[in-house]
Amino acid sequence: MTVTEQRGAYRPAPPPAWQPRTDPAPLLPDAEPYRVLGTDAADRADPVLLRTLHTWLVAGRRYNAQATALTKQGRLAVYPSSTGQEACEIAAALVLQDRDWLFPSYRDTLAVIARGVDPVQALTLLRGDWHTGYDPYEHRVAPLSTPLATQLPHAVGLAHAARLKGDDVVALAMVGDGGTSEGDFHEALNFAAVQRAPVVFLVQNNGFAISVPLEKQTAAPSLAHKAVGYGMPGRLVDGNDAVAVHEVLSDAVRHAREGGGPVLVEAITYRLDAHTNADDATRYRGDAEVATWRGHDPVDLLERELTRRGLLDEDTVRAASEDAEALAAGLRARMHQDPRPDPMDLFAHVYAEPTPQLREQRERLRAELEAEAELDDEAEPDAAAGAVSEGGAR
Amino acid sequence: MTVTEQRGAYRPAPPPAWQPRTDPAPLLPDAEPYRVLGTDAADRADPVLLRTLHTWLVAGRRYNAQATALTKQGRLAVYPSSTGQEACEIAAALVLQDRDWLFPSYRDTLAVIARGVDPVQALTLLRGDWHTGYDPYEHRVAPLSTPLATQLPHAVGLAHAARLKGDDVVALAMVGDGGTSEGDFHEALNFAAVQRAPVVFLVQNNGFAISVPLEKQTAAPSLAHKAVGYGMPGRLVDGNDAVAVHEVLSDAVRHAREGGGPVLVEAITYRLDAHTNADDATRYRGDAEVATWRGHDPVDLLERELTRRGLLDEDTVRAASEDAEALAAGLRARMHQDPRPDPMDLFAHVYAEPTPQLREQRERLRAELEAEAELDDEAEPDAAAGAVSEGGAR
Amino acid sequence: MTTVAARPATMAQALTRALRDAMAADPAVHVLGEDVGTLGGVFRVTDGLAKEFGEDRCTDTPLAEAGILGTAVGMAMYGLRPVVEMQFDAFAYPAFEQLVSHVARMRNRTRGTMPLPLTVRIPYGGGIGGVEHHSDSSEAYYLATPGLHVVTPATVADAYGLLRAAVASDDPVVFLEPKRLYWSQDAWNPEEPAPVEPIGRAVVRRSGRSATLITYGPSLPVCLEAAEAARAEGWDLEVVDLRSLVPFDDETVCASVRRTGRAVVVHESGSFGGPGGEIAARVTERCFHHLEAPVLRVAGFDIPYPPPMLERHHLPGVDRVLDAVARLQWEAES
Amino acid sequence: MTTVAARPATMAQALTRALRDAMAADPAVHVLGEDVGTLGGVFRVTDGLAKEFGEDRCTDTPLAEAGILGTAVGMAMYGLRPVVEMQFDAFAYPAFEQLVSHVARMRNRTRGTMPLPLTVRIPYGGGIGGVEHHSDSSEAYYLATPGLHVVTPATVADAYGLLRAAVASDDPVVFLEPKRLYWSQDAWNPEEPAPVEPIGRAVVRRSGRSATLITYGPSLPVCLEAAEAARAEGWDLEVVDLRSLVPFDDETVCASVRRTGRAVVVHESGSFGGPGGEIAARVTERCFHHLEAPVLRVAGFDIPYPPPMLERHHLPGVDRVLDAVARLQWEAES
Ligand SMILES: Cc1ncc(C[n+]2csc(CCOP(=O)(O)OP(=O)(O)O)c2C)c(N)n1
Ligand SMILES: Cc1ncc(C[n+]2csc(CCOP(=O)(O)OP(=O)(O)O)c2C)c(N)n1
Ligand SMILES: [Mg+2]
Ligand SMILES: [Mg+2]
Repeated sequence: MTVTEQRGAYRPAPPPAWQPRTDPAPLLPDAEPYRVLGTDAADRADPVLLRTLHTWLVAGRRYNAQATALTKQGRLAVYPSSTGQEACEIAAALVLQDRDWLFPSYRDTLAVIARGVDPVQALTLLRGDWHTGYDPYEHRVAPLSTPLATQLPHAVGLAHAARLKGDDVVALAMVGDGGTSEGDFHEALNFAAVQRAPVVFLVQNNGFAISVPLEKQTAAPSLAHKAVGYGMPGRLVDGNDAVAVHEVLSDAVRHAREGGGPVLVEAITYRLDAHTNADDATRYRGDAEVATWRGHDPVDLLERELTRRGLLDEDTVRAASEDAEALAAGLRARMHQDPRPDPMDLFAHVYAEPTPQLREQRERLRAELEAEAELDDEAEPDAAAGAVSEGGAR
Repeated sequence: MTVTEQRGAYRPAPPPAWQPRTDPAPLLPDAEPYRVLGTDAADRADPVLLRTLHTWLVAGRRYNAQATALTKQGRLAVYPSSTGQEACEIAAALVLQDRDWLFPSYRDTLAVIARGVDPVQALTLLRGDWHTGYDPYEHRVAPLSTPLATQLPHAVGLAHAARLKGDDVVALAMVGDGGTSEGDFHEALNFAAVQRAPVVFLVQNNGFAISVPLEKQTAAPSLAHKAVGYGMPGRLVDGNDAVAVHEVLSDAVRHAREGGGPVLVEAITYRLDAHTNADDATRYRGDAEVATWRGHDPVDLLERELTRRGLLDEDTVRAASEDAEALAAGLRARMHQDPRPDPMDLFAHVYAEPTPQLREQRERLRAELEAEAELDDEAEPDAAAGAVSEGGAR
Repeated sequence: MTTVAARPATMAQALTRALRDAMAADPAVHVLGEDVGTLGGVFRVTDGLAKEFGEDRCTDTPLAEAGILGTAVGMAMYGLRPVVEMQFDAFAYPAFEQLVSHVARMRNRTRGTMPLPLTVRIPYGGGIGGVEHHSDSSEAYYLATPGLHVVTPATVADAYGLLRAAVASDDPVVFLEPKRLYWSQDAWNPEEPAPVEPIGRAVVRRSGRSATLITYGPSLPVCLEAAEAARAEGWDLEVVDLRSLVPFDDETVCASVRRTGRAVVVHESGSFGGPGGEIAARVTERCFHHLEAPVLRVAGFDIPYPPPMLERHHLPGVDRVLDAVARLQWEAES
Repeated sequence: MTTVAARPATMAQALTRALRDAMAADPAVHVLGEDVGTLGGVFRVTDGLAKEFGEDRCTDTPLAEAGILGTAVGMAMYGLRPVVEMQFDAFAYPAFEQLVSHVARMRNRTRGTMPLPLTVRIPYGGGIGGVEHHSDSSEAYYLATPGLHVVTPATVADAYGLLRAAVASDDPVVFLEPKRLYWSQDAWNPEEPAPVEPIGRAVVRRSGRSATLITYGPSLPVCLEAAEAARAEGWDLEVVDLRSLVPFDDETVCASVRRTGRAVVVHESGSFGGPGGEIAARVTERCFHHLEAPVLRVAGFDIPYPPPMLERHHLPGVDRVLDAVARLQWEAES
């Protein structure tokens, strides 16, 4: 701190409370998104990592296409595609250790799957047979969060709790550019920084919140510039450059793991598909813009690098494509089976023990279902068997 | 934007969406709070302004003492004192034009009074005879806001509306260091920046949110560093230096008025009294800290400058002190009269027209009051006259 | 939004027309919310408004509901008449503090000097296969908040009339739009829209003598269907559409119940602490000696809203309504 | 917090003791909120906890209620048992979305795999001369939210017992602390605190044969006083303290009403859409043929909470309770 020149008899003390609590400079993002592919740094990228990312990106792309197709066949209630954002989705999952936690937003089923969750379970919410389809503790993946940004404080609390217990756990929380405008984003980042909680916040800036473009969402130089206001580092990365995202997130996870506190990462990417299958993107953006971004496709970027490095022989391409097709075929087959969610489950998990009021309501539903089943039995014997199980009685 | 060196056949396009939307550098606050008093710049300060500030600061200090005394006499339900923060309170009011709007927080009755509101009306909330004691449109002062930070989006909406109507109006909104942690702070600043609404956000960083010190509230280098994350300038000022606060706020108001959009100003100050009369500050801070800040008292700082400049003769001192005593005496006298809020007013303003349900409830209360009045009349004739007025029937 | 001749119209179209007419009639009316501009809203209710009136009149905001409502409060303070769209029921919750602590109270806090003429449009309820957090019936929260008007249309004509009335009201109105009726159709002539009636009157949608079904919004069609079906059982049911939950039309409701002597309240919202309790209690207070049986309630279960594949088990349907009617102690009659 | 012998204790002290004992018994219990650490809370309920258990167990958070509750959700996900303090009723509203969309639903969303054992302590109600936004009775919002337990003590012993039960519950509990009873005293031996009863049972605080007063929290003392005063009128009133609004103890309440044949629900919360409607409706459904008169309600007016100098006109007092009792159609008796 510089000291104002002494002059005259009186000199006010500097406001005693004031000392810059942190040096802001290292917290500010670089002026340009960090990139590896197509730069000198690409030469140093680990071939094993490149191949792993490639396999996953190809699978992810195929997965997005398959899931979108399933909406047309009435097999999913809705699907928010991450086509074009696969680099972020995959990197977010791959940088974590088993013991770490992922906090996905509603668009992030691909990251959830890359973390190990069965795709059918990951899609349960969007298929509509239940809300969360997986046990969050099995792969340490929080439920997909529909209310935007609300999952961020959860990530902070979990990471904080793990640290209090002495566990070496990092939480990575995903949110969209639109989600950064919510109060919960602000409160979560602030809590994380104050508690030095080991959390990595990954903002996928895909340019839109449904129809609302980034310039109506924020006037900031970048979303990563928000970090300094919480006292955490902000990093900017090309979100379509899988190697760069992987590197920046890995660094951030290490920083958090080593006690350095939270990090905010903004990944610049683009949603190539509409918001969901129900959305009409032509209402708010032109083909030209989409075409520009197709020229910066994360799968292509990676493939070109692999090609340049001679890592993409025919076998690799075929293997990746076969893996992807197998994933899609498996998903297709299993999603074409009719799920039979048990209506009695409506009452099974509202509380540990249903209240007397819920027990009453449960019995009323049970009676209805039994009457229904009887009617069905009369109409077509056997068809309705199993519709009423004892599952709800738990 | 620098362009990565061309190398090999393939070169990814820079992420098309990416361009720094604003140059971050001018948005960042200086490393040190801006000061005038005791620096060379003080010589240039306008003597008229110095005297005006001085008169108001002395009056404000006296007002704080008087209001605190009124709590001891049971004349106020509670009083959150701004002793030590008078420079901010007064400057916030003085930098505004008549047509501008002030959005105070619950601690800011002094600013409200400096804006022209009758002190008794400004204290109505804290006296307890009604919520807001003044007509907000009379002096363009929004109601004192108890739910922290919730007034900030109101300021944004009002300023935005005025701009839409083509009116040259700036809104100045006040909030505490604690209030900056609320989601509403975040959402308000973001909306203001996106809409380039003419709003000045003044954060009085007085070191505490009740008992919680700043370092548990934020890890940021300064609160002013939050501004860059919204794309607005952040300014840091010594909040006990009335001239500096006046200058920084005046600049900010001008910036907003000229269409430059919102500004965030952090004023470093200190609450010398307890949070309210009901609080025991010794539970969370030591005498030494308070003593240090007494050495940086806003009234003293200004008086020393006036003295140095030869502007503080005995007459000026006496006049200021007499003004202050007159304010206090008037307040004391009027606050010692028992207010007689009309119970029927409980129903008068819930809706423009009371609902049938409220009309029923109102008549029930009226009957009760009439029965009460009759009883009182029997006991001591005349005493209860006027307790039931027709006011509630509106 | 060009004029069309009398023909079937959807509720969504009537709502759009109401906003358009309100904006044309009064330059103070501004629409704001997420995706309301360029996209015209996810339910297309604001379709065409930004184009016709400009982005300053119909504005895409950042994604922050408290900020949207808080900004609208400030706009109303300056004399505008904002109409806020919340994208879905559950996404109005982030704005709850602004709604309860400011919107509902500003007039009262300021002794009437600072009224807030603003409308909060909230698509609500289920039945459209929405994933979690997209199908809440949140009306219980709003009707327990003094200072708010709470209205909900059940017909195409009312959608127009009530929304015009809401926007014209000098008090804040929570305007609940039954999602699953957005595409319901009715012959409606947008050139001769229903006169704008003041908020607060219920209407008898079907006369009957046996018992009264008291309902609103998404459950009106269910009740009308139940009333048809009940004829087979020999019951002649009256159906009252509340339209406005606050203020509540005790007069119309109680007149009906006094006539019929029996009543069932039907809504999709959960039962416990839901509107039905209030309605049953106040009807009972006022009509006790006319009642042949307790006022019964048919409502959603007291559970978080179910996933799409199970929602049909949750939503009160015709059978449950008839079942409740059957429990109205008819033996007393014979 | 050293041990004390049997002597008068305040409700605030019993709450402190409950937190202390819960923290001592289970290292997973963490307290967090605004000013709960160094200061011990604005009502001093967390006094001494940070000192005894360290700041990691009793933590002063930044000033952001959604952040506090959201963080607590994450802590509970990781196996902790957080106890959140909201400083005042109205300051829980910013956390409404976290409460409704996550806290209340996490167990259900995850098919029981991710329960959230967390307690949200909310000082509520008026009668202490608080300025606006400091005296809300917000229970209607919580009891309309499936997935939450909602409890509120009215006695010193219950304050201890119910808070221990809340913290021990594997489900989220909204724990409503009647502000104006914080300093109410009772002979209570902190060395032999009441056994921790499971949540969900009402209790008859006073037996009587003429009519039942159904109440909870801040209105219990009013009802007991009214019952005393009613003796002069020849009424022998029974007083039921609900203690738990969710789950609701239909058994105890209905048994009492069936015995007495008349009932009045008394609470400070507003009437319209408040808990009284639910209670009156469900009692009527279950006890219709035992009722000599409709179940009446004595409640706060349907207005924003009044300023300190007028709150006495708003709060249901003994006279209003007696007045309602008088309206229970006693002529039918004679
Ligand atoms: C609290 C809340 N408000 C509104 C919505 C409705 N909504 C769903 S997705 C979406 C846009 C999200 O944009 P962004 O955060 O950029 O994520 P993206 O869709 O681009 O992945 C909106 C407004 C919601 N889910 N939650
Ligand atoms: C939303 C909300 N939460 C909590 C409170 C209770 N409360 C009143 S003042 C205060 C501290 C405010 O601190 P700060 O913002 O720094 O302002 P200061 O009191 O220092 O002026 C708190 C927590 C409140 N009024 N509003
Ligand atoms: Mg986006
Ligand atoms: Mg402060």
